This record gives sequence, C-alpha cells and structure tokens, in this order.
Amino acid sequence: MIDHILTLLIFFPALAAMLGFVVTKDSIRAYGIAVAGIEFLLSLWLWYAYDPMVSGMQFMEAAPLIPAFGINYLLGVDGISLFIIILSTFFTLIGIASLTEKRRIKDLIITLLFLEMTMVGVFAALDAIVFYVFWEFSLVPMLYIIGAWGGPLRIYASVKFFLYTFTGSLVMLVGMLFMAYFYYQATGQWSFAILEWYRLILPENFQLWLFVAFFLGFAIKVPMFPFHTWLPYAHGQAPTIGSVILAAILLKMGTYAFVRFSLPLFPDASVFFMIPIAVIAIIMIIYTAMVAYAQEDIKQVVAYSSISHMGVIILGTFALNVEGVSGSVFLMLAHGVVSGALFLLVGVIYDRRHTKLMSEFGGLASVMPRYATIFGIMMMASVGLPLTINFVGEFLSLLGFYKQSHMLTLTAGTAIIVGAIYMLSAYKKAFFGNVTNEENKKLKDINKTELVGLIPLTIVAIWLGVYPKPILEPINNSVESVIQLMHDKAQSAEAKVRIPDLSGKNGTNTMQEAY
Amino acid sequence: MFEAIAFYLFAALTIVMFTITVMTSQALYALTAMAAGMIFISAFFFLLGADFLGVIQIIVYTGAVMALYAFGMMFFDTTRNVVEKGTNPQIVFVLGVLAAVMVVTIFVAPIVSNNIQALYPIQENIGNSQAVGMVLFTKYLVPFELAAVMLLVAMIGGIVLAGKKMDKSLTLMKEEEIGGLDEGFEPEAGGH
Amino acid sequence: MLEPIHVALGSLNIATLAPMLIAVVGALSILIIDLAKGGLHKSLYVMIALLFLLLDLGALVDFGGLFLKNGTILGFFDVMLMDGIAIMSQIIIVAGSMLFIPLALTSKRFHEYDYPEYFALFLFMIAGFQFMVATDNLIMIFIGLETASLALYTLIALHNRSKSFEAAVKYFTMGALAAGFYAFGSMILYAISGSVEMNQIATILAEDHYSNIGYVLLSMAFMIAAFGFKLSMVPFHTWTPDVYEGSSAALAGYMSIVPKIAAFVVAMRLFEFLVHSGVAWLQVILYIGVVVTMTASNIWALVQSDVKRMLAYSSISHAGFVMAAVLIGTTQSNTGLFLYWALFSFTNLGAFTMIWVNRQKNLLPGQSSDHPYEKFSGMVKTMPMGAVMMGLFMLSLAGIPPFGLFWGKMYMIGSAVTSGYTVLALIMALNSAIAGYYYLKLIVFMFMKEPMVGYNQFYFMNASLSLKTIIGIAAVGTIFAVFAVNPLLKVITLFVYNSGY
Amino acid sequence: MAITLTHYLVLASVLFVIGLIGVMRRKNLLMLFFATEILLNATNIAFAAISHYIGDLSGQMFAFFIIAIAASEVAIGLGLLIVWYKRTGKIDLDQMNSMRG
Amino acid sequence: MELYLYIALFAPLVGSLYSSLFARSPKSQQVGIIASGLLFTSFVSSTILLTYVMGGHTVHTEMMTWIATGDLYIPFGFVVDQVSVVMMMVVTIVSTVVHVYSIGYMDHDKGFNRFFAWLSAFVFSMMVLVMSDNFAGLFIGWEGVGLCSWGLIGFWYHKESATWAANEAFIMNRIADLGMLIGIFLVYWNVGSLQYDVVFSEIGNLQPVIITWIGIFLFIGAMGKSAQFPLHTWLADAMEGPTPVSALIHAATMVTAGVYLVVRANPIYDLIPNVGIFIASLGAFVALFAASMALVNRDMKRIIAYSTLSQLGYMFVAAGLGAYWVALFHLMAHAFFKALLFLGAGNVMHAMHDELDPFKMGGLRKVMKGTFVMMTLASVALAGIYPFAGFFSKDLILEVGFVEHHYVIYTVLLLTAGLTAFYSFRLVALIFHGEERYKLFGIHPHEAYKFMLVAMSPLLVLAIIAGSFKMTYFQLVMNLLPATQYHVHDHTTFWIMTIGTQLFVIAAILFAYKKYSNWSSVPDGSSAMEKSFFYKLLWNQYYIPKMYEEIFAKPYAELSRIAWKQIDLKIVDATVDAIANGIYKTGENTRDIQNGNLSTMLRWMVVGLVVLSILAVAFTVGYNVVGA
Repeated sequence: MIDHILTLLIFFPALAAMLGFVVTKDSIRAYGIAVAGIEFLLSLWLWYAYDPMVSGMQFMEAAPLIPAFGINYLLGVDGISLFIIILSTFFTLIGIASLTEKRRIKDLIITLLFLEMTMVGVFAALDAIVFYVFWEFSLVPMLYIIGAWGGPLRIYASVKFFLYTFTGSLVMLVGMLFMAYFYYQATGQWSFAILEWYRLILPENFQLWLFVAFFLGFAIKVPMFPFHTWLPYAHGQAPTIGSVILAAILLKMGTYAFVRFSLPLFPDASVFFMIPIAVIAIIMIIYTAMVAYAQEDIKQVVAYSSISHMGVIILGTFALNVEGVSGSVFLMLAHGVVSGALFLLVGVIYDRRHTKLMSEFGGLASVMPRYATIFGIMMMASVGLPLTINFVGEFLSLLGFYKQSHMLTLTAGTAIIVGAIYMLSAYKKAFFGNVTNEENKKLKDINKTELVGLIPLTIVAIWLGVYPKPILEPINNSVESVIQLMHDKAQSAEAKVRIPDLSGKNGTNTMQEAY
Repeated sequence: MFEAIAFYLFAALTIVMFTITVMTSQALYALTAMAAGMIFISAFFFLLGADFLGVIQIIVYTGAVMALYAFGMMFFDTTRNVVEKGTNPQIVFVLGVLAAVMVVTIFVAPIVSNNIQALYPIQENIGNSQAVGMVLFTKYLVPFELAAVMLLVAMIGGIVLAGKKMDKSLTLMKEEEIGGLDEGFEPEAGGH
Repeated sequence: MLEPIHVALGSLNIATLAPMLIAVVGALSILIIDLAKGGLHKSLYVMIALLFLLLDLGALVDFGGLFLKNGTILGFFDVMLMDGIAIMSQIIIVAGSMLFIPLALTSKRFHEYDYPEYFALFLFMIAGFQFMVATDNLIMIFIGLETASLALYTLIALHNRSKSFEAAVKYFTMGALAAGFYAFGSMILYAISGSVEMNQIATILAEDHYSNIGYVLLSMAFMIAAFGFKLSMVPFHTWTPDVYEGSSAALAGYMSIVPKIAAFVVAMRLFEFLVHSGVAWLQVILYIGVVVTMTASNIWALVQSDVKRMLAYSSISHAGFVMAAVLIGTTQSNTGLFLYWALFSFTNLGAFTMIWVNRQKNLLPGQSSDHPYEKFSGMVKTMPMGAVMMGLFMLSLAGIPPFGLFWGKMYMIGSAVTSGYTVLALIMALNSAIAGYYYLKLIVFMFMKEPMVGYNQFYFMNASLSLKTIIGIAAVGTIFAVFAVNPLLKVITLFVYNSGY
Repeated sequence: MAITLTHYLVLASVLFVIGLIGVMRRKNLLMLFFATEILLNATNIAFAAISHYIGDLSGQMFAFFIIAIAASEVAIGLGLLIVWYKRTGKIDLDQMNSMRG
Repeated sequence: MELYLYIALFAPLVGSLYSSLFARSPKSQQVGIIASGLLFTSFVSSTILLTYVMGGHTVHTEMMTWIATGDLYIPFGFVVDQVSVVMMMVVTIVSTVVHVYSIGYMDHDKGFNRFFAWLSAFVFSMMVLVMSDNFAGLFIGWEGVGLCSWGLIGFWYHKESATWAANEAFIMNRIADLGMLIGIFLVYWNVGSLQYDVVFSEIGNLQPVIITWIGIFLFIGAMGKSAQFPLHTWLADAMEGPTPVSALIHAATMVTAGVYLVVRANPIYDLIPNVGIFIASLGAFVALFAASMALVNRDMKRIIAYSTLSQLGYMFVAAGLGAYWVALFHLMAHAFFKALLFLGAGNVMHAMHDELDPFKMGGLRKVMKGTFVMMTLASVALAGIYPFAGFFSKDLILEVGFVEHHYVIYTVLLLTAGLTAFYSFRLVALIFHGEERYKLFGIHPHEAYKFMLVAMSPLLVLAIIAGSFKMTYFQLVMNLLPATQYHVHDHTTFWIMTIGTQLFVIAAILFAYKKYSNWSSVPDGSSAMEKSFFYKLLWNQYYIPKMYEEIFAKPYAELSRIAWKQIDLKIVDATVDAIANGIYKTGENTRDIQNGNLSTMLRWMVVGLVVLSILAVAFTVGYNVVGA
C-alpha cells in the first residue's frame, strides 16, 4: 500500500466525492469530515514514512498513460512537495470541519473533495502533463465554489479568476510542449517526465523563452504584479472556505511550480531574470501592501496581504541559494497556515454581521475577546514576528536574497514595515476603540465549530515558528539537491557564481545521486 | 477560320444571353435567355468534338432543367416580381470585375507543360459517344453509379419536400394535436 | 472500331465498394420496407439504419486490418482508394452516424422522423461521404460530396418549420456556389495536368516544377473557397450559425462532425502535397485562414445569446483549430487531426444531444431562439445530473484537462510546436482561452444562477432512454478519454503514416 | 488566328463571372438558381475545351457529371423553394431574415 | 547552573502563560501574585547566576536548534556572562518590583489578568533578548519586546490615542528592525554565523567598509528601540500605556536594549571608531534635544519620558566613545531611579484620578509623603547629586567625554545635566509643593497602597546606593568589556570639574524650586512665555510629530489610496478588463458580418474568393519577377 500511497492520496477524495452523491444532506458534513480526516491521516502517514535524509524523490510511482507521446503517470514527493501536500489535506479537513455554510452543502463538500484531489495531484505529479491536468482542473471546483456560494459580484469574480489563470496556463502548456519537443530532439524520445527534463541542458536563448512561457502561467497563479487583479475579486467574492483554500493552497501552486520547474530547468534564465523578477516581487511587496492599507474591507486587506507575502516568497525563490529557496518553500507553508487562518477569521465575523467593512466594526476586542486574541496572534504571525511560522520563512527568504543584491533586499525588507502598517491599522479599526455600532454589541464570541479550525492553526503557527526543524530539514535537503543541480547545469559564468556550489559540502547529494 | 467565326459568334451570343439572364428583372426573359444560352453552349461542345456532351446538354438542360424551372415559375406566380432593390450594386460589380480580371490575368499565360499525357486519349477513328461510353463504363463506372444514387437522392428529396405531408408541421404541433391527428392522418408511405 | 476491353474481375477489387454499398443497400431496403408496409414506427428504421451502419463499420474495421497488412488498396480502375486516412475517416463518419441516429428516438414527435425517407436519405448521405473520402478522383469527390450535401439539405428542411427551410435554402444556395468554385478549381487543375486524380496531378506538377504557378495558385484559391465553405472557414462560414440554428440540434451536432471530417480528408489530400512542395503562398494563406477562422469565430461566439448558435461558432473555431493540421502537414499533425476529431465527436455529440434533450416544440415566451442561455439558468438545482453532464461537455470543449478534447488540443499544439510553428501554437493556445469564456458562460448560467420561473419544466422535455444512453456514452468517452488516447494515437499514427501523410 | 485553349478559358471565366454577378445581385431565389447554373455551364465549356486540346476524355467525363449534378441540384433547390414558398408565400431572399448574428 | 539559567528565563514565560489562561476571566488577585512570585524566582535565579559569574565563570548553553538550513545554523542558545548577567539583574529586579506594584496599581482594572500576561511576556522577551548567544536570538527578543510593548501601550484599547501610540511604537520599531535585520544579514553573509563568539572573533578579518556597514545597520536597530532621533517620537506617545509599563518598558529595560546591543557588539564598534563618534554625537544631541522638550512639557509622564530619552543619549555617548562599561553602568543605575520615578508618578496619577498635568496638582506633599520622598530622591539621583547613583554613573560619562577630548560633547552633556536637574525639580516642585491647585478640580488625592510603596523601596535603595557597586561592577564586566578607566589624571581639573558640575546642578535645582514651588495658577496659554517662539517650538516637540504626520503618514495614506483607486483599479485591473471588453466589443461590432441575409453571405464568399485570387495573382507576379 505504501508503494501506491500517492495514488491513494490523490484519488481517495475523488472517489469519496463520487460516493458522496449518495449520502444524504444531513450527514454529508460528517461524511466530509471523515473523508478529509482519513485523507489527512494518510498524508501524515506519508510524512511518517518519508525519509528526511534522502533529498530525492520518494514514493515514486509510474504507470504508462500515453506512452506514445511520452506522457506517463509519474508521482513522487520530496521535501519540497511533501509538506504542501500535508498542508492541502490539513486545510481541506479544517475547511470542512469549520464549515458554516448552509446552502447546498452537499454540492460544496463534494466540490471540496474534488478540489483536494487536484491539489494533492499538482504537488505529487512528476510528469508535466499530469501536473498540468491537475493544475488546470483545480480551476473548476474553485470556479464553482466562488461562483455558486460567493458574494454579489461572484460571477464576475469567478469568471475572471478562471479565464485569467486559464490563459496563463495555456501559454505554459505551449512551453511544456516545447520543452518535450526539445527533449525529443535531444534524446529521440518523447518525455514529459520532469526528472528526465532535469537532465537536459538547454541553450541559453531557449531557456529564456521557455522561462517566459512558464513564468506567465506561474505568475498569474501566484499572482504576481501586474497579473494580480483577479485575486482581490476572487477573495472578495468567494465564500470563506473558498478564500481559505485559495489563499492557503492554490496560490502556492504557482510558487511551488517555480521551484519545481523554472529553477532546475532553466538555471541560466533564472539568473538572467533574477533581478527583473526581484523588482516585480518588490513591487508586489510594497505596492500591494500600500493598496492593502487603503482597503475598507477587511477581507480585501487579507487578500492584498497575500499578494504582498507572495512577493517575499518569490524573492526567496529567486535568491537561488539554499537559504532563500528553503525559506521560500517554508514561507509557502507558513503563509498557507496564516492566511488561511486569517480568512477563516474574517469568515467568522462575516457570518455574524454579513459585512466585511471595517467601518462597520470597531471595538470588537471587548465584545469578542477570544476572537480578537486569535486574530491578534494570526495578525502578528502575518506581520512576521519571530517565533511565529511566518518569520522563519521571511527571514530566510530575505537572508537568501541578500546574498544576491543588497539594495533590493533592503527595499524588499520594507515588507516588515509596510506589512505592520496595514495589518495593525486594520486590526485597530476593527478591534480597538469603543463599540459604536449597536449591532456589534450583541455579537457572540467565537464558537466551538470555528475553534475547531482555528486552534490547530494557531498551534501550528507557533509550533513551527519555534521549532521549524522537522519541516525545514527535509525541505533543506531537497532544496540543496535542487541548487546543486542548478549549479551543475548552469552554463553562463554569472550563473555559476550566483548559484552556489554545494558539492564540497558534506552530506549533500549531488545531482546524480538525488535524481 | 470557320472555327474562329463560330467561336466568336457563339461566345458573344452566350455572353449576351447569360448577361440578360442575370440582369433582367423579368423572370420570363431570364428563363428564356438562359435556355438560349444553354443551347449556344452545346454549340461549343459540338465545336470541340464533344458530340455526346452537346446532346446531353440540350436534352438535360433545355429539356429537363428548363422544364422544371418553368414549372417552378408557374408555381411561384412570378407575375409578382420580386423587387430587386439591390443593396450596394457597385460592390457586386467591383467584385465581379476584380474576379474576372484576376482569373483572366492568370489564364492569358500559356500553360507550359511537357508532362501532360492524355490518359484516355481521344481516338480519331472512334465516335465520341462510343469513346465516352467506353470510359464511362470502365473507369467511371463507380461515379456513374454514384451519380445514379445522387439522382435518386434528388428525386426522393424533391418529392418529399414538395409533398403534401410537409404542409403540416409535426415539429411545431403540440403532442395532443398530433395524437388527434393520427386517426385522420394517413401516413402515406413516402408520398408517392 | 473500338477494341473491347477485358477486365479481370479480380483486378477491380470490388470489395472496396463494400462499405458504401452496405449503406446504399440499407437505404434502399428502408425504402422497400416502406413500400411494402407503410406507417411503421420510426424505431424500426432507426434500428435498421443502425444495423446497416454496424455492418458498414465492420467492413471498415476489416479494411483497417487489410490496410495494415497490405497497405493501400485500390479498386475500380484506381477510382476507389482505401488508404489509412480513408478508412479512419470513414470509421469516424460511420461511428459518428451510429451515435447520431438513435437521437431520432425522442419522446416528442418531430416531423422528419415520420418519414422513412429520412432514414434512407441519411444512409445515402453516409454513403456519399464515404465515397468522398475513399477516392482521390476529383470527379468522384464531387459526386460524393453532392450526394451527401443534397441529402443533407433535405434532412435539414424536413424538420419542417420556417427556420429550417430558411436554413436549408441558405445552405443550399451557398453550397451551389461552392460547387461552382469546386468545379472551376478542378477545371484549372485539369487544365494544367490533364488529370483529375490528385496523386497524378501532384506528380505532374512536381515534374513541371510548378512552372504554371499562376494556375496552381488560382486553382488553390478556388479550392480553398470551396472547402472553406464546407469547413466553414472565415469568410465562407456565414451559413454555419444559421444552419445550425435552423436545423434540429441533433442534426446540427451531426453536421459539426461528420461532413467536416470528410472535408478535412479531402483537404488533406488536396493541400498537403502543395504545402510540402514549398509553395509558400499556400502556407501563408492557410496560416491566415486558420488564425482568422479560429479567432474571429471565437469572438463571434462570445456575443451569442443562443447556445446552439454559440456551439455553431465554437465548432467553426474547432474546425479552424484542426485546419492547422493541414497547414502543418506533418504525420504528427495529421494524427492530431484525427485524434482531435475523434475526441471532438464524443464531446460535441454530447453537447448537442444535451441541447436536443431540452428542446421544446415552440419558442419560449419572449425568446427568439430555441436554446437561449436563460433556459439553462439554475439547471443544477432542477436537473443536477443534466447540468453536470452539460458542464462536463463544456469543460471538455474548452479544453480543460483531463477531459477528452484537452488531449486533442494538446497534441495539436504539440505538433505545431514540433514543426516550428511556435507562434501558431501560441495563437491556438490563446484562442482556447478566449473560447473558455463562452463555454464558461453556459456553466455560469447552469451552476451559478437561479432558475428562471416558468422555464424549468423545459429541461429534459425531450429526453428518452436512447438519448440518455447517448449522453452517457458521450460522457464516458469524454471523461475517460485519457485512457483511449494512447491506443488511438498508436492506431492513427500507423494509419496516417502508412498512407504517406 | 486559331482559337486556342486560352480563348475558351477566358470565355469560361467571363461566363463564370457573369454567374457570380448573378449570384451576388439576385434577390429572387429562383433567378439566383439560374445564376448557379451559369457557373456550372461556364466550367463545362472549359472542361470540354481542355479535353479537346489535350485530347483526353476525362474532361468530358467531368462535364458530364457536372450536368448530372446540376440537374440534381435543380430538383432539390426547387423542392426547398416550394416548401419555403408554401410556408411564407415569398421567394425573396431579403425576407429570409429570422436568423442573424 | 543551566537549570538556573532556564528558571531565570522561563519563569516569566510560565507566569505569562498562566496569567493568559485567566485573561478573559474577571480580575483575580492570585494571578498577579503568582506572576510576581515567578518573577521573583527568576530574580533569585539571576542572583545565583550573578554570584556564579562573579566567580569568573560563564554559562553557555544550547537548548535546541531553531533554524538550520544551508550554511545557516541558528540555535536557541543562551549565554550568561558578565554583561548579560548585569542586564538580567536589572531586568528581574525592576520587573519584580513593577509586578508587585502593579497588583496595586491595576487593582481596579478590568484587564488585570491580561495585564500580567502581557507584562510577564515582556519580561520573558527581554530575558531572551539579553541572554541570547546570537544575533537571531537577540532579534527574537527584540521583536518580542516590541510586541509586548505594543500590547501594553495599547492596553486600554478602547482609547484611540492608546492604540494609535501602540501602532506608532510598533511601526517605528519595525523601521529600525529592518536596519537590524540587514545588519544581521551582513554579518551572516560575511562571517557565516550569527553566534556572538564566532562573529566577534572573526569580525576583524573583514574589510573595514563592511564592518562599518554592519555597525551602522545594527545601530539603526538600536536607534529604534532606544528611541534615538529621528525615531524618538514614539516614546513620548507610548506614555499612553499604564504607568507600570512605562516604568518597566519605557524607562528601565526595553528602551535600553539599544544600548545593550551596542555594548554587546563592542568588538564590532571598537573597530569602527568613526561610527562610534557618530553614535556619541547623536547621543549627545538627543540628550540635549530631549531635555529641552522636557523643560516646558505639561504632562508628567512625558516629562519623565523625555528625561529617559535624554539619559539614553548619555548612555550612547558613553558607548559610542568606547566606554561600554560606563554605558552599561549608567543603564543600570538609570533603570533603578527612573523606574522609581515612574512608579512614583503612577502613585500621583492614581491619587489624581489619572490627571497628568502637574500644574493642576501642587502641594501633594502633605497627602503623599512616601511618594514625595521617593520621587524627590529619585530626582536627586537623576540629577546626579553625590552620593546618589546618578552621580557615579552620569558624571562618569561627562568624564569620559572629557578624557576622550570630545569637549563639545562634554559641554553639551554638562548643559544637559543642568537642564535635567531643572526639569526634574520643576516637576517635583509643581507636584508636591505650592498651593493645592487640584482642589479646583474637586479631586481628593490619597496615598497609594502601602505594599506598593514597599515594593518600590528596593528601587529607592538601589537608586541611592547603586553607585557604591561601581568597583565591583567594574571588576565584573572588565572580563568582557574594554577595561578602560576614565580618570581625569590632573587632580585639580578633576576636582574643579566634579565640584563645578555639582554646583551647576544644584543651582539648576534651586532655580527650579524658586520658580515653581509657589506656583498658584494653571497656565492657560496667555502668558508671554507661552507665546514665545521657543516655548512653542519646545511645546510642539520641534514640530517633529507634526512633520512626520505631514511628510510620512498622510502622504502614505494618500499614496495608498491612489495606488488602490487609481493604479490598481483604474490602470492594472482596467487594462485586463479592457482587453476582455475589447475582444467582446470586437465581437459585438463585427457580428453583423453574419447579418443573416443570404445575399450578403454569398457576397462574402465571393469576397473571399476574390481576395484569394488577388493574392494568387500578386504572388504569381512576384514569383515571376523574382524568378526572372
């Protein structure tokens, strides 16, 4: 069974979703929790069985799918993807457990389970087309969630979300096909296997074009400035569960893909585009933080803050050294936990007041103290306070990029300032001051259902801030092999310098060993 | 010389006839002019030694097709002229002239080829009809049979479409109406 | 005196006629049954037609085996040409027809199905298409094409309401013009080569080194116009939306698949040798044609308010997409063409069947067409399975993996990339994105809007077991396409490659 | 001044274009069908001429089949026109405007 | 010894967690008592460690790995050495006192339990800050105290001004923290480690320019935490928090973290004297600058806050000039008397029902004897009168300036010493002497709880006698810090200086008493002095807060609004929508190509044909031309 655990992980939720059609409306929530719980336990088992000392792929699975065109069903996890998979299952469980939605809950839970399949699939896929299949299919459940359970502008938001990301990924598909063609030219065989592609050393000009093609798909998903405008709408209109999954997992697909595809496939192009991308990342960080500060809707603040944080992740990824990339992978998880929790929290107040405008609130801290506390903890985590999960990632990302550019890091570092500005001012507007609005006076504090989701997240946010090692270590090992691979493949002199050579280091696997 | 005179004469006649066909507003003129044009075309066939075609042309076109059209005209009561309020007639002529110029530009260039061989050569000593028959029933047997199928299709189609059963539309009728209709509605087999 | 010709019967390869003859015999037997005893229920004719089509398919599969063993089979003085693409396209034609014909078994009565002739004409039409693809003789192609077209015009009109007459007349008139183009184009080819068989024409032109380039190009201009009409390439596409709207949804779905594959095969035979000969003109023209067709029809599809019309424009766009294969002209792209079309058949058939299923007899109040988007609004609440099915087909049409059409699209784009048409590949990809919008629009209506009061009783009005079965088959074919792609690819590649394309 | 193939081809093109003009400008459907006949006839002349000049019978065959096709088209065309006329009482194509866009 | 280390470190954390369990429950005395008890434990452990360290040992322990990736290795490592143990003592003493005091002070507050949770958490963070053995650990504490400071300044979160001040403090500190973070990055990428011992032993191998940058960036961090110009405005505003908080955080401990950082990083600053000069100059400037603002302020707590700021300036002068031990010594002494002063002020506030304007008080001497004595003595200590603590530490800094030949700095500091004495006693005089102006406002002041005064007494004792530890202290820290003795070698000069300074200070005190001890009315802005330019300048804090508001806060808000409404919605998003709409509009505008008219359709077909044939002809012509 352990040999096929990834297949199980991917298709168990889908199968359960199909069977879910039979379950009655009243018991569907329990069913959903059970399924998501089993899935989560399976993913924990995956972690348990995972050997953190091995940097390469584990639990590899292979089955022919369209061998005539080099497409195979290839799965595997390494330290980079392992925890994002766990995060996916974790958030699905939490999302379903703390679901407060009443309308057509059966459809919603079935959709969520399908979404879970696609999320796990994206992170476990080792074949570009299989990856693409899950990547693209994940749009559909999300489209439905936003479009059917969202706010007044839900249709606009969902269609925008869908078409925008769809467009980007189609360009990426062309890139993938070109890559496969290049592989075909080099070896005489079709292959979409990522690990096979890793072996290729592409000429620099090809790298540049392919990098751009992949970049477009990933950048829209992340979303990077200036492709980010779908996100505020999507978040603004999506129901709580939609925002949570979107922020926690779906956005990570983009950054994950950068680490999985762009970096190891195109080391020279990565170095070539490092500075422009860093500049975009910095614009994301500062500009969206400013936009977040101007928001009136608290959910939009969190939405824009997501973009801002994704900027830091991108920056860390393009640090192209172990510290930065590990940091950015860690920050993906951290941001997933924190922003997911923040969206859940916003959902709590939205359920009670059916508004998300901060001007409607004020003084919530005295009416809903427990809520304010958890919100405060998560806000501080979002701001990147040490000993919270976000700090580790942000610190490492910035630290990593500092190696590449002092000035840019200094500018990007303003993230910690501007982040504090919008978060604190939002918190102040919503929670501090006197209760002015009559409707707020009788608000009930956070209830058990909601705590079910939030308590574990709070624990994780602090636990991993204090003791990130169990996660950071496997990440580090896998990232080291990626960086070494990049160094070995790099052709330009600049890239050789920019990407550190780890081969002298003890315990580091070289490219051949790892893959 | 005779050939040239005949060519130019019939060319002029055909062109005039067909021009009348497309330009006149009287359906009857058009029909008559076309019938005449068809006959003049058969003259070209005779000129070119395609006797069989010439005969077929006269029989089929002037005989069958024209009769059909004439029948149609009577049916449609073409005394009520369709007002041809030609929208943008200049476009039509510009397009026409352009097409003519382009095609003619190409056609004035002689065909240069050393590789054209007659696959089914016209033999001088054999009558055209015989030769045609020979080819038609060997090489073109299948197309010939298929043409028969096509004519069958056309026949069935024509009959079905013009038949009485088309007067009432089951597609548009409500189910109850059809139900009531069934007793009185004699489903004629195929309408022939 | 003319020498009598002795022809050995065996050399004729009469068997090459078998598939078409089966269809013709089927049609004739329907007519005879009707003569013998009128007033029989349509289900009888449906089943007879199905049986004959099954025989037809069996014969084709048999030919497939023969082809793989012996290569291309010629028959009847080389008029009949059973090569790989002929067999494959015929299989698609017959299989598509088999999925189509049960759609006659609606729970409502529509005019055309009261005619046994309808089924006879249908089989004649199939025979026509089969002849059209199984030859490289321009005369034969013309007659096959006309047989099929004339039958098709009649079938459209038999729906018997003014829109279908209008559609049929429009289609017919434009078809007549296109026939003129075809005849003129063939004439020019004949003038410069002295032959009406495409392989000979190709040989002679090559031997001449295309010295009559003007004639060649002019003939191609006429041919592109003629086949542009059949394949509904812009600006010869204008009939498509009207005809689709005017005919019954079932027939519209059929038209989006079968006639086009026949036309594609002829286009492949006709254009590809020129594409390969390095006549840049044709490449440029096809390039422009493909891009304009894809893009323009997509853009027009965006603004449609009727689902069937939208699907009409969408099928124009798909045809443009596939036409790229002819432009690229590699084995991979031609394989992609058939793969795409096979997958497209399932999906599009499903989509049109879904529309057929909720066809009501008369127009809805306040609407001017049969299938406005509003009719589908909130469908997920009243008819969840129906909505899911329709959504599935829309997603597949949009090219969302892992549904059927994605694999076709991927392979087509892949073949473009492989042949150096990177920009074309990008345009194809971006067009898929634009297309996403209108498919999504229907999904939005079905899944995200509230049902319109008074409309919901129209869902599944026309459903019957056989229609549901067809939808089921189409859905299964669409969802599990991924497992069919590999065997399909292998077989198609073998067929295409061995036919020299 | 011998009559060459070019003469015939030019004649055919001229007739073809006359047909095209007719197709484009006719609003009366019946008369529009006349124009389509002209198109085919123009081609027929060219086929016969080519056949004559290169001494090959295929052209005549083609023309023969074109005549058959033209005849079939007339049958179907008239059939369609009749149902259309019976339903609407018109044969004016400008009246055919229930579908657009 | 590690056990004591962990007790000292984690006892406050336990206290905090325990208190936070009750955070939402009604006030419960035991929470305060237990928290205080745990802090006392911490204090005892620190004392034990102190004796241990005095024996010439240090304790260095690594609890566990925190972050390890690539070459980066950051453990949770703690070190108790001569420097950190001094800080630990200061922190634990003052915080224990403040905790006990708070039991009384926060007696009537709804958020009693919550207060202790925050306060203990702060102590924990501070302990992490001082005990960490690496820069990252320092940064944890650094940010942790910032967080607690935020929570405590904004403790009364229903007050707009409090939450505003809390956010201001946090954000300003964040600005400085960025500098610190960059400093840490620089250290890491140049040294390869963040451990103090590694860094300090290898720092000498680096290029001077890099060391300079490291020094500058680390000092930027220090500037924020220690509220040095220009990041000083938050400190005065932070007085919105409860007074014990001001005593603990904004006087004794947190704000001195900057000084601690410079002292801790002395091997770095030793190598870059230029930066040191800058630090010293800035310190001197801030000393004078803050003192001048204190002269006219009418908010009791703000006056003390400015005084703190001014004293921090002194410390930076010392540290900048390389007299790290002096800086640390003044830090310690200052912690005691300044905390005392704040707690006294807290008593006054309590008595006066949170009235802060000393002009509205007066004559409180009679009702608040204990407080009066304590505040007066604390002020004396602050003024640096012999033999109080301030004399030993502050005068030493003046001497350092003199000995190091920085006479300008010396003069400035001397002047500041006079000002310090003046405003301190202006405050004392206004509060405790003169007419009982509070009666105008109908207030009935009363002395604080006894135990609060008792709790304050250790600080009083220390404020008095701390100076006598000087040599012991020197012996202790010289193991780690440069053991430079700062003596004016010329005895005459020394005595003239010392006595002169004392006289100058005493004169200032007397002047203050003379001017304010008989004050009778509450100023209403009508006097000539209040209208003078300088008064207004000082009263408005040199218009700096206003300037920040105008230059940074408002434009930032405005820019943010523009970024959202104009750029994001109207440019970025609108572009995307415009593309989509453009495509859609194209469809709308061209759909009439299919206008349903058969004639048009046929014409389009012919158009297509004609275009194709034109292209064919064009190509043919071109082909022939080129071919020929």
